[in-house]
Amino acid sequence: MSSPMPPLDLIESNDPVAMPKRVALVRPDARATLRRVEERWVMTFPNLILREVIVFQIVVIALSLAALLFNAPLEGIANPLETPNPSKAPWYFLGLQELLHYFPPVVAGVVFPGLVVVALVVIPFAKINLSARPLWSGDKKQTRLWGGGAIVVLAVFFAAFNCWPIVIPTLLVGGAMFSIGGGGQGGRLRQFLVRVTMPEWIMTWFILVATILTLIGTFFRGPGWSLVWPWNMYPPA
Amino acid sequence: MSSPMPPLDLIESNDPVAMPKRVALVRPDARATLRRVEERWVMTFPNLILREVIVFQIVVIALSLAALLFNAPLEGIANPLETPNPSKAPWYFLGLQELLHYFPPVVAGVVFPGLVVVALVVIPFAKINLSARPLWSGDKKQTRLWGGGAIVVLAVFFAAFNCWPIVIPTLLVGGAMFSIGGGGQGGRLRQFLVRVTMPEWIMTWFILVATILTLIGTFFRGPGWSLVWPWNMYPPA
Amino acid sequence: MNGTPLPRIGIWVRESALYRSIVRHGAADTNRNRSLVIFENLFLHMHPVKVREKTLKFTHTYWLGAITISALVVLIATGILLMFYYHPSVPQAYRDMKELKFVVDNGVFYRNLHRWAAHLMVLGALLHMVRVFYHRAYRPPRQFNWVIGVVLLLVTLLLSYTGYLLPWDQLAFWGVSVGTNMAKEAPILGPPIRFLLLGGNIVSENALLRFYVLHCVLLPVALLGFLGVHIWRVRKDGGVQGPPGPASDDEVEP
Amino acid sequence: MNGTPLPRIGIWVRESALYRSIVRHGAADTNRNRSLVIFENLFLHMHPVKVREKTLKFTHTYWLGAITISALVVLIATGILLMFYYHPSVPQAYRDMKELKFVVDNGVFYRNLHRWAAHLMVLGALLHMVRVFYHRAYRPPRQFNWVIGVVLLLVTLLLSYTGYLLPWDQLAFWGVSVGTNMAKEAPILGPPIRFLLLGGNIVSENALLRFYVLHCVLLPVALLGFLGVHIWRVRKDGGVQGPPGPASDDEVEP
Repeated sequence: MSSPMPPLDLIESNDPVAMPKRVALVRPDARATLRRVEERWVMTFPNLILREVIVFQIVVIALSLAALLFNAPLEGIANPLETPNPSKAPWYFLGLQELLHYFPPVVAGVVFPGLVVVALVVIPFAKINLSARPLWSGDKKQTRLWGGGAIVVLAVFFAAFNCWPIVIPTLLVGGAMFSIGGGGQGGRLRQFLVRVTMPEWIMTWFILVATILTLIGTFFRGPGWSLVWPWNMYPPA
Repeated sequence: MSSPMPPLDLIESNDPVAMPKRVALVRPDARATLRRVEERWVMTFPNLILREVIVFQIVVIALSLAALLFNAPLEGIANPLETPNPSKAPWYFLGLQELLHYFPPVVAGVVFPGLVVVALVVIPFAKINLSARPLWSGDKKQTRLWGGGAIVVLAVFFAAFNCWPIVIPTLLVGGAMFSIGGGGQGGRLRQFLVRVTMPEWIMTWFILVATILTLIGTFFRGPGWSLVWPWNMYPPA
Repeated sequence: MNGTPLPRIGIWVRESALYRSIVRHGAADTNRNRSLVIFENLFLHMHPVKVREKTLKFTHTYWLGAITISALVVLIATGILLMFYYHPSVPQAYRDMKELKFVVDNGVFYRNLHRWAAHLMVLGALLHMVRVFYHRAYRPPRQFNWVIGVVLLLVTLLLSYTGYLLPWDQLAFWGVSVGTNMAKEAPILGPPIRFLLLGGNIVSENALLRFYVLHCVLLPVALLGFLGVHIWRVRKDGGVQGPPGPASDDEVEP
Repeated sequence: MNGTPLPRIGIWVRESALYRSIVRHGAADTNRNRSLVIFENLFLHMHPVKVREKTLKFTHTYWLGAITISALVVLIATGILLMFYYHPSVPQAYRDMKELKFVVDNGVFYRNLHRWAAHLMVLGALLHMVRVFYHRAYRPPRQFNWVIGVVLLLVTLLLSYTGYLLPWDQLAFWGVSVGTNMAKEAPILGPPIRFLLLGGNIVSENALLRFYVLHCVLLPVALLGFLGVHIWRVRKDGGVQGPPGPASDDEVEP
């Protein structure tokens, strides 16, 4: 304690021990830009926790109302000798069951779900997902060739099995994809579509197909897996 | 970066910003002592984790050997009409069941276990536990009066119910407690006993009583809860 | 009810030695104590002490993860309750359903709640996944957390599927029969997995017990374990990742 | 088997993008990476990155907590296995015991393992408590962790007790009858608690189902929750507390 306290303006100096600075190395082939990131931080305790509690309460209230209004189905006791017609899996498997109508079981029950799981797992490791370039940002001719080829192959393949619930969304998504093949000028929708990347096109196609198949399997399939209107179906799914 | 780097021996200076120091305030009525605490720290990953894995392996191996050598008991199917004699609770409740032999059920089954749980919970909040003074470090006359009184009251109380398995350890622990009432001189055992605190005397007494009761209930109680030798008991516990 | 005694009791409780040994910080009226609420609590410390303000916006996450976890909490609570009235035996299981309906107080309500919460959880997990995909929140360093998410989705589907059999009515029996017949088609591994799952070659009493144990213990434990890692990694990677910035700015062009 | 290809595969795996996305640090050959092993793992981060060397000594803790937790791990593993062969119904439960003995591969071994591990866990918890008492490790700031320990002991006893009924043999039936008759003696709360526990006035099929659910789900969940807090507090309070220093040095005498 013999020496006096150093003056407080020490931390305003250029002394690197007292006040470290950041240095960035800019290579000659790159362009240096400064993006000002002004992020505001808030305390977790009241801000986030409160919102989480509110979400939980909304979920509980909504589920309670649903539980009061709609009864879970319960049919007669299980009887292995009497097969109901149609006999359906839970709703999230009805897309697969619908596929069983068009494809041999090993394809619909094993190959397709296996491919979906593998595709999902692989997403974050594929380079094309990480670069996130819009589909039409590269060589337009190449894109037209490969994209068009893929759509035609898919449509022909599924059409060969008479699987129109997949063929139609494939052609729709393909049409949307090629509608902005020319360039980036146009309305708002067009400007939005121009920025969609290839994985996003694929995912959108997949979600569309899965939703359509599940809806058909749930609401439009009656005895013998024949097409019926939902109000004619027996027993109700 | 215009100013030169400060010399490295800056951190050897008396500058409190560069090198903070600890200050202790010693009140005039206290004695300042310096205890050198030299604690060595090691990495958790190989050192602790490895030992934990070894402990786990030893436990698994020991249990596997026990499971190969000794079979878990299995008697006839439960029959509410045929009461085995004696019918015993699991071993950790046999101390309580032994107490049932001496006391009315509400005392043995509710008051005693309740008191034990309350006593256990209260331990860390009782001031006498926190100060941790040896029993004989205070006013010896007071200690003799209260300690002796407590032992006599306990012994008389349990003797009134003919509960000798508690009376005898009570007198034993009391004897050990008073054997060093005179002072701290003597052999190693004596020096050890002198430092025992009051809560430790009580806990030791409790553990002794609980162990003796459990052992009697487990090994020495036969039909009609009569005293038998373990090798005469039927059925084996 | 003039409100004065209650706060005084609150303060008295807060300053007692017992309360202080349980909750070591004072009331959450300073930022320091608000940090300690998170920091000193085993269950809240899955959160950081501070979060970016923008992550609280509805469109940042649509709260889909929170909705899914809320449904899970409802499922655990109602599931444990329902277990007390259910025997995994044939035909006792179906009779228990009838008993739940006609004998147990609010039995139907709890069963409905469990059923609809299960649907919500599957739907919530699917939508959460779609949200993460379109926000590109699977990018490094979050790649593996996406894979854990896929595993969580599969476990959720399995949980829902194993629960589907438990009422042991026609719907359950034939729904599960259709599903397990699909599994049979897988080459090599299919039939043995199906045998292991059903404890035999058809959906029978053995299948009911196995599905019950999977549904009530094994899969929930797996789900909670993976969920722990999932949330842990979100926190380690700096909180939830919302929509990406303008695409062209993300890269330095030559 | 000259040992060369294996390490090379190890290095190849370690440097792959997939492995790097799962385990983000390299081999634990530097202190930095050894820290990351603990710091980046949900299950190991109950430990601090560094521990005091003296806490590793056998006499510091006698490893009693570790032994108790090891027994718990064995109990969970064998318990889930046993659940697959057990119906909580009368008389199916007892028949399942016989089936475990005469039909199921290694059934007797797993049942024995579960039984002896349960005894070890009760014993380990008791000895751990005695150790903590004599080492005075309940002193501030650890007071409440001692209370959590008492709760853990009670939950452990309840777990062992509820498990005792499940074989539904004479030993189980009368052991539980003796215990629940004691609970009846408690004034006011005793009889209703007993009724709630047994689902009736005698040990019957309802009691079996309730004890089963308590034993297999509710009490394990409670145990793991409290255990989490217990270990969390040990870590927050600077690791395990061993024997106290020389008693007279602890205080500054006037």
